[in-house]
Amino acid sequence: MCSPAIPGTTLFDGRQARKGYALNKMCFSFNEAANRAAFVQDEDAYCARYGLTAQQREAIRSRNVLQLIAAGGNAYYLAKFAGIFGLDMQDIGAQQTGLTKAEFQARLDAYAR
Amino acid sequence: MCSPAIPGTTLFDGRQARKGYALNKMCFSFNEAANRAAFVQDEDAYCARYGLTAQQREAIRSRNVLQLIAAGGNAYYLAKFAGIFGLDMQDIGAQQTGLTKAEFQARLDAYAR
Amino acid sequence: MAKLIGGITTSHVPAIGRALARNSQDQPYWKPFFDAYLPVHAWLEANRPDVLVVFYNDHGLNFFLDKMPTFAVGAAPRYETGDEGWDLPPLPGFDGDLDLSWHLIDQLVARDFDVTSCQEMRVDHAVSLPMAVLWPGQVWPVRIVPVCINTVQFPLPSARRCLALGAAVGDAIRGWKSDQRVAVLGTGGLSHQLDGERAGHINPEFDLRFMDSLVDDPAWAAQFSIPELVEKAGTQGVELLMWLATRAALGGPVRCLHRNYHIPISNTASGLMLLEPV
Amino acid sequence: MAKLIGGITTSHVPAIGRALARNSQDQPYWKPFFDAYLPVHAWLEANRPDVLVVFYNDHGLNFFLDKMPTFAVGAAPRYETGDEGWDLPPLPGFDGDLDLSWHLIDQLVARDFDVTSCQEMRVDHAVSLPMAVLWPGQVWPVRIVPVCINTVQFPLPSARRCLALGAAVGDAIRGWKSDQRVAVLGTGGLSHQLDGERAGHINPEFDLRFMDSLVDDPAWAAQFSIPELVEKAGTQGVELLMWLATRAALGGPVRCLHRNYHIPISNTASGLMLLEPV
Ligand SMILES: [Fe+3]
Ligand SMILES: [Fe+3]
Repeated sequence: MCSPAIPGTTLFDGRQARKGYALNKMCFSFNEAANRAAFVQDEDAYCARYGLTAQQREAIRSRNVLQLIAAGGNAYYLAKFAGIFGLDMQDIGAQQTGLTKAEFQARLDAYAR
Repeated sequence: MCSPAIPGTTLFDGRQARKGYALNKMCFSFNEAANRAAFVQDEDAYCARYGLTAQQREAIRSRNVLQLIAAGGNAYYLAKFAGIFGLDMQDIGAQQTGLTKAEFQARLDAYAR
Repeated sequence: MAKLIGGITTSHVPAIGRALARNSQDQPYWKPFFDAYLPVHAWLEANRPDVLVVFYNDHGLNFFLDKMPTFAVGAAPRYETGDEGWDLPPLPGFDGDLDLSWHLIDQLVARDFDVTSCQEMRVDHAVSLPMAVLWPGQVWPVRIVPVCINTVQFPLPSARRCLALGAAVGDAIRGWKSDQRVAVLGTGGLSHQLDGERAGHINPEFDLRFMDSLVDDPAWAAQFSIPELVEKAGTQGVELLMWLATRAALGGPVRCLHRNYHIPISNTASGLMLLEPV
Repeated sequence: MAKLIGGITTSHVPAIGRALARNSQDQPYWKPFFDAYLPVHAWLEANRPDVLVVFYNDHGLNFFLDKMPTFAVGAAPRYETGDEGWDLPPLPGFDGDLDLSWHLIDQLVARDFDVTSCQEMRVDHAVSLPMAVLWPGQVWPVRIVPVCINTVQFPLPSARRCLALGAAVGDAIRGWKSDQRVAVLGTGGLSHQLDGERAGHINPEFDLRFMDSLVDDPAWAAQFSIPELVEKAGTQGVELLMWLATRAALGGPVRCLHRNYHIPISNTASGLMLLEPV
């Protein structure tokens, strides 16, 4: 699929999907509370069960959203991973943009008229 | 959906699907050998787990294909139920047409030229 | 014949769920958002739909990448919700309308829409939160038929295709042999982006132009490809496809009875429109 | 560009699986059936496709009524089989071709086919048995991309729509930037009916006319509605939709290199055609 590059933006196309399948499948499993608890209890075992790649495993370990996206993660599934840590969308936005949460919130507020 | 009636034929449309969901879901589960074994071991418990209607339960009990279709069963899923008893398509054809298996086979052979 | 009485388009941000769970509706951050729905409450009270057809996008509750439909139509007697990973109390589920579900599926397939029919289905915040904002008591006086449009896995259906889907759904509703009053609800957007270095992107000019277009020129957004829509509205802003399908279902000219645009709710430009066929 | 070298259409009766498991290929009942494939073996040997796009219908292994796609396209690295309830040894699975899968999905959605993409998928006897008949050693020298057309849950896509799908798949294959040799395989039919008092229905006149039409007049069958096709060919005979999509993928004129028609295999009129674009 040939898409024009949009700065700071990854379209979740077939190329990304192929890369990220195991990671996204694990994150999809976090819909269920029991699976979230199992992840928290033994992160290594849980990741091994889904056969994450080394890159995916490292991105999960670092809780780094940009790395997770680079490893094929899809925003909708990653949101369930973030939920385990009680992060909201401003936490995640701040992390990806290198801002503090207050700075990120201020950037959003600035759009208001 | 308005379909012209075809004698001796049921189109598996929305009306049939609504009627047959529990029955078809149970038959779909027979894709797995463990589920077939569980059915054989305790048919009542297995049917109860899928919430069959009384009509569906009775049709399963009688192993009667026409009754199973009347109860909303779909041929593709019912084939997995028939598999439990080692029935082939000539057994099933014979049962539905009121023929012996040999008679049914002869009817098929008669189409050959 | 059934009557298609109107359409509502609204955002569906997960943060609304936290606000509901924490009873934050009257806090300064949330009050303008919730108050914007009061005129829609009055309209619903006066016009009493029996069934809602809900255009929404699943965010990974009911569908995974193993089976990702472009268009999915619910045909379940009941649609439950889930906590979606966020430890929030799930909202009450919804009763379906099987007659309308199958009528839609029959009509859509007859018109060359290759839908996935779903006789067992959970719906996520994109259905439950707008419903809870429309009926704060969370006792639903309507049955629903969910119609899910893929915004997860590219390629997405084009804006033009979503307009065509909406138009076909509208025709099917108006041709439904029933005395029921039907409304359409479309949830998603407006501009926002959750992922990537561009996270936090919002585009008010585009959103306001888009809202205008829905009244007078509903095909306006169809001039843009999906990547162009993402460039303008953000990776999740592309959920505006739900608004397009909803508008198209209403058919010819519409009257806009109410609209609201508010920034930000979470990372999102929150929008609301109430449209009635003229 | 990739080369679309030809198309094979064949029946896919489960009884073939029992015959394989019991090594019955040389018994009088089965020998004429298996021998009919010898010219196709020779063609495959001479023409060596790298990838097969397989039009088939799932019989309730990978899809259930909870999520029933009209058209599904595989995008999995591997497709395993199952015993489908019949206690037969499962045949070896198949390697996918992800480049072609995604190319097809991108092109189909761009042309308004609302496909369901399947990144994890099992394939049933409708894929595995034709493959085992084409390559009796069950070592597959090709990768596959399965394209599943719904024949389980009515409404089914019309014959006309399946022709359009096939044509779009053919265009996409011919436009694939690759040096691979691609063939199309369509499995199902011909006339048969497993269920109801009309079980055992076979319609040789219709089947033979249909096979003729695939060579010279591929749209012939599209004059019939789905219920009309069921009336003529039987409830499962409607699987001939796979043959239509396969033929349409080949595009313009074709040459028929081989055909066979044999009654009965199990309850089915078994058919086979080998077609090459002229
Ligand atoms: Fe959303
Ligand atoms: Fe079949």
